[in-house]
Amino acid sequence: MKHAVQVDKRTYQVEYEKTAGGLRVWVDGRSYQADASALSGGFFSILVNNRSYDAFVSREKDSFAVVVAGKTMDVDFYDPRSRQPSDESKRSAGVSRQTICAPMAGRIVRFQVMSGDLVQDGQGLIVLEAMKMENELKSQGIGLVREILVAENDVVVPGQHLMVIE
Amino acid sequence: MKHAVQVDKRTYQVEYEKTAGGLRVWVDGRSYQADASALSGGFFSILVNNRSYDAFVSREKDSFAVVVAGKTMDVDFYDPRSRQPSDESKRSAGVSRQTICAPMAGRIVRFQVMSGDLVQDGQGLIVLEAMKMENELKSQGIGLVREILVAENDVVVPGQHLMVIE
Amino acid sequence: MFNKILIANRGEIAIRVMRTCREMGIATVAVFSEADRKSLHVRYADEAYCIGPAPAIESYLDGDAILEVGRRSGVQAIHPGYGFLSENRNFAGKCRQAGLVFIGPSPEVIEQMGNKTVARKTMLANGVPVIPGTTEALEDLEAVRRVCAEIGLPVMLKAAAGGGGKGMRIVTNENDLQDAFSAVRRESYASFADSHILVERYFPDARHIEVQILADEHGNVIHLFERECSIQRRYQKVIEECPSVFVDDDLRDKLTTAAVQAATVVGYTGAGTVEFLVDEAKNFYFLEMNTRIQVEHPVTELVTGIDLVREQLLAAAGKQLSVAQSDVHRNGCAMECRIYAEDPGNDYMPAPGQIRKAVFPQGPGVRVDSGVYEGWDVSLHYDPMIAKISVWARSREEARRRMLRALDECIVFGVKTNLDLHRAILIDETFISGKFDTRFLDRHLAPHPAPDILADLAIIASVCSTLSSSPAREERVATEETGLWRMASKYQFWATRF
Amino acid sequence: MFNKILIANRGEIAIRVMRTCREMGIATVAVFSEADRKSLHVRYADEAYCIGPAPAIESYLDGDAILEVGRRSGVQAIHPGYGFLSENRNFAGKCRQAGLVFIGPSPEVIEQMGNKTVARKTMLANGVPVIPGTTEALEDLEAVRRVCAEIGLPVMLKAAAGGGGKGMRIVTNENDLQDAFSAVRRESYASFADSHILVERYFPDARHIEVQILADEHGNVIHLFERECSIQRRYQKVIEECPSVFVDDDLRDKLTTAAVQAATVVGYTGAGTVEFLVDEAKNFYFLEMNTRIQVEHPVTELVTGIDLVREQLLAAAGKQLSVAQSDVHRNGCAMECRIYAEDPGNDYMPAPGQIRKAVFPQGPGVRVDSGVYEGWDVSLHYDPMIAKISVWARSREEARRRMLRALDECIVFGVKTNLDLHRAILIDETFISGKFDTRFLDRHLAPHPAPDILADLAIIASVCSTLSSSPAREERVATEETGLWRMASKYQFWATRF
Repeated sequence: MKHAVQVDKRTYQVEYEKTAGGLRVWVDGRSYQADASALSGGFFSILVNNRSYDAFVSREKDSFAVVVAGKTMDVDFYDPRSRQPSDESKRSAGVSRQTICAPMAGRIVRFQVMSGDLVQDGQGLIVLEAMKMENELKSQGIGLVREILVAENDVVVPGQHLMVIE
Repeated sequence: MKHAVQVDKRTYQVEYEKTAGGLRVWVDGRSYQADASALSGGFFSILVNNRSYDAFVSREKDSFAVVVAGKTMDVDFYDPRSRQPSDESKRSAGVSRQTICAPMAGRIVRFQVMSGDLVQDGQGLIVLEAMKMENELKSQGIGLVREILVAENDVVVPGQHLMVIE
Repeated sequence: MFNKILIANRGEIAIRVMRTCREMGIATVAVFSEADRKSLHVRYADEAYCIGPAPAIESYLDGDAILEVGRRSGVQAIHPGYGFLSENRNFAGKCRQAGLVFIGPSPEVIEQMGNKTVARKTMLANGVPVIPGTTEALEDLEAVRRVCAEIGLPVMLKAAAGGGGKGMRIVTNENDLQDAFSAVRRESYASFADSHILVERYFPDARHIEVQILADEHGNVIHLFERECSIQRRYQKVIEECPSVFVDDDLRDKLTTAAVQAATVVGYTGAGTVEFLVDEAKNFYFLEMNTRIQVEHPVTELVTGIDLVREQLLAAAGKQLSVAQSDVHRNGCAMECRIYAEDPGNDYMPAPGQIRKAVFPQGPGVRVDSGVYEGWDVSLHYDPMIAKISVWARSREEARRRMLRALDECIVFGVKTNLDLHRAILIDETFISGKFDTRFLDRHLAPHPAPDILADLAIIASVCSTLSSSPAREERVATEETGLWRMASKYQFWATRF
Repeated sequence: MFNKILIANRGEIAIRVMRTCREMGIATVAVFSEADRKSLHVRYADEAYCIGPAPAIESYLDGDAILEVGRRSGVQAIHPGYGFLSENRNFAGKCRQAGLVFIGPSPEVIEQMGNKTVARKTMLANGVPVIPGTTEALEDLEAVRRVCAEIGLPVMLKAAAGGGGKGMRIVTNENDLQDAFSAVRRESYASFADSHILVERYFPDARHIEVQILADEHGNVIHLFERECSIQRRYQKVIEECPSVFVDDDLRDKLTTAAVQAATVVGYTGAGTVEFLVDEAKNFYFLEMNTRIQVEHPVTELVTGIDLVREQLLAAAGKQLSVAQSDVHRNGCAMECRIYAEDPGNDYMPAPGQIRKAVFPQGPGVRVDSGVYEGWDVSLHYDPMIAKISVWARSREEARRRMLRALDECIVFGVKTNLDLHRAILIDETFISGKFDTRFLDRHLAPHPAPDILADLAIIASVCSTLSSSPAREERVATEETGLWRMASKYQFWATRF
């Protein structure tokens, strides 16, 4: 059976079959002989055409996170019936709304924007002091500052919502 | 509550209580302040009167195997009702019967005793070749060779019974 | 020699000190904050005592709590490591009052050298060139403004009590002065409980080169050559080398002579480092003296074979150094990479989390100093250093390639790290040529695009995992852009063979 | 230089060779038996090919299968490591026929030096003293009996093709001759597919001292000083040192001169080791030449700073050695401990099993060469080596204490190890004095009784585990008398301070 597989937003046609030596895999027609050996905790030693790789694989249904050669990749197997990535919620269209969260515990030193400001992609929003360093949290898109959820000198915990941009 | 605890065949009187700083333990009246922190997989960091130790603990009911300071010790908590070590089968009186097992896979090179021989403690019984070396299996007590369960040149697997001595 | 000492620090440097103690038969006492109960320095020590809550100000900076443990545990001396109380004159003084040896110079010398303004004056008085700037610590913006007008922009604002890259700002534009002034004061107060500021001329093309000093109470003052520390991010060193490829014999002679003189005039004892800025024309300026062991001391140990902590202990115990200047030789080249749990792609933001897998490099010429272990949580509260990886080889180029090999063997999984940044630096042409300055990391490092085969590999790995008897972790975990470096080399290294 | 080579070996030595290859930009091809699919050398290599079932005779000793992989993968050379085919003249010859470089001396030299009888004759002809004994390999018992009568007991029976401690028996009593003869023949055949036997005078009080040689095709033959290898069990080295505390400058001069002469007369190329017996009066006898890299080469690398594998590769590629004799200096002292999965309490019986926890030492002066990882199974089929732990320090005593510190940091859990044996050796007065011979380990090492507090600690740990939020492993596992050495030091080290 052919599978449509999405890796980092590109789609590949994948076929595979078990062989005596392990597994034969075709990716967009490129043929690979693979032999995987499970180590522990999601780690694998994989020989692909006799080239040796370590890989880490974690899985949720048909959605995989794979680390190989120092890179993390998302691998999604389409459900053959719906022809859609199986993990739809994750892939819902880019929201225009941006919630700035605290990446670590720290103290809010000051705000670089005010409610109602228009912010540019990459613009500094909040200065957070953590581990004795001041860290600037930046916008990852364009938008208006809709809400500021904390105050200067507040101590915040990791993941805490700090600001909403729309 | 007092507990009778056996460690490597000696019995100790043990009491303990939780305290603010962790645990207070009395062993035969010797008092210890202990603070244990679980690491992973049965490993603990333990501070005993502020001295720092790593320990590995595995448990089956009231019977513990503890590795600390490079030594493995069996720790058995008596059942307070029966006043007997809880793991009785393990502690049954020393059998006079001795079964010689293969400690590793290998090939039987030759026998150094015959059926009916009287063997001394430490006497060589069987020469087993494994990993290219000849290894002598020795008696761990006095007895008569009752049964030889393999033949020369047999390939044996780890744990296979080779000889019975009574 | 001491029988028992307290190490008033945490992480890799606490363990580094304990290693030498074990080799010398000295018992060790660790102190730890509530957040550090499971930390390796607690497990490594002979004894360990909790000294307070997680924030450093309530634990590792609480000199009284530490001294109380020192008394209770019966130690004879306290080793402060680096950071925390290592350059705190008051703490050194309190140790003395408590009858404990502070393993470092006297409180008077810490005052004289640790305080940057006093150090500058001392150097000036002894003919050692210093950077143009204030000789007095300043507290108000107007004074800072005046100095800037005098020496001209760009300037560097620095915490007078600072160190470790904290409390520093470059000002190239007058409009930025006020913000920078406020930020440095805040950071300085948070880190050092002091908000005095220094203003110095900023040299954009300069190198940061420092000289290691050892001195004892018997008048012996020696140097252990220089360290090249120009590869920095946010004023914090990232890669250090010994020797510096930029330093010729003539400059080395001048730098080490100035450093020995600096240490001699103040009556220095123990290990210390004299930091210099060196400009393109090989003019050098005294920057500051660090009156403690440095993070990057392993490169000096690898090249000279001298255990700096051992010499610190000898000096603190009133003994002679075990080596004279004539015994100190340079042998080969060493490099150190500081591996942090941080995100170089996001302004080096610390990346705390649990270390799910940690495999460190081994083999010829590799030294690892680490304070972490698998399953341990990199805390929010302290510097997120995972390990220092150091290598030695006969030449700089062999050391560089050995470091690449060592980084490839390093697997850190569960937190983001700067391993990739180190790889990118080590294969950068400018780094290889040795012609870099302190702004090296401000420039753009050439990206190394992932080879096309990676997506195919990820697909194959996914398929394999579904067919394996031991399947993948059955729960998608938030993997980070890190780990499994062993395999990265196979592409990146070939790409840069020359 | 080669672009790609095959490493015809497994375990730590395969990885050791690959490390240097990576640093030199040479791609690596691993071969593995079916039992070794998960082994670290497979994961470390760039490419890996299965060559057969677990028994070495069907895989790592199958030269044809290995050469087939060599052809298929397009390598230019084959590094044999130690053991297996490393001293196999036929394999070296087949490589040549296949147009591949065998990284080692020529088949002719292997024949001349690898074959002990030819080597003896060559040495005798060149005035190098040899041990009294047969100059011909023997196959029948009667011939052996005659030689024994001639040179007198005790004698050593050795596999003529032997090495690595296999196929050796001391005979002190004529009645034991027949059994020893049969055993050596069997072991020799199993290991080397050859059942010829040598008989040599046995020197009970002698030391085993060897000299490291490097030679290239351009006529350069140099030595890298000696290694002290007298600490042996079952004729296998356990701890090695460089330099030997027993060797003075005069003896060193004689040994190294004889070794260089031995290598020169046969036209040796690559790395090799000339082994000598040295008696109490400092008379020395040529024992054999190992025409390959040795297990214990790291101590020489630590003291000289020279990467022996790199020099092997240079020599095999027809290049000059990177160093001349005048570049080779001794710097400090190094020691290596071989950590095995074995049971010293039961005649060093191999102890295979799964490594459930493996933490190796770090920090100053420590080098680890290991071929294992957590979760990996130590196989029944091969030497159960876990790691080589090597240390460097300025003096032997500092190295000894550093090694104790390193062993304390070493946690191996799941299999029995000889870590405790190493500790016992390192704190033994005779070892410390340096006045030991090859029978050192036959004598009784003083036992170090466990301190009384251990039982109390075990009870406390049990109680703690029941009250912990993360309880003990809830299934009693067969723990071994091993692991958690970090803590052992706290008693054993103090007990032996002096």
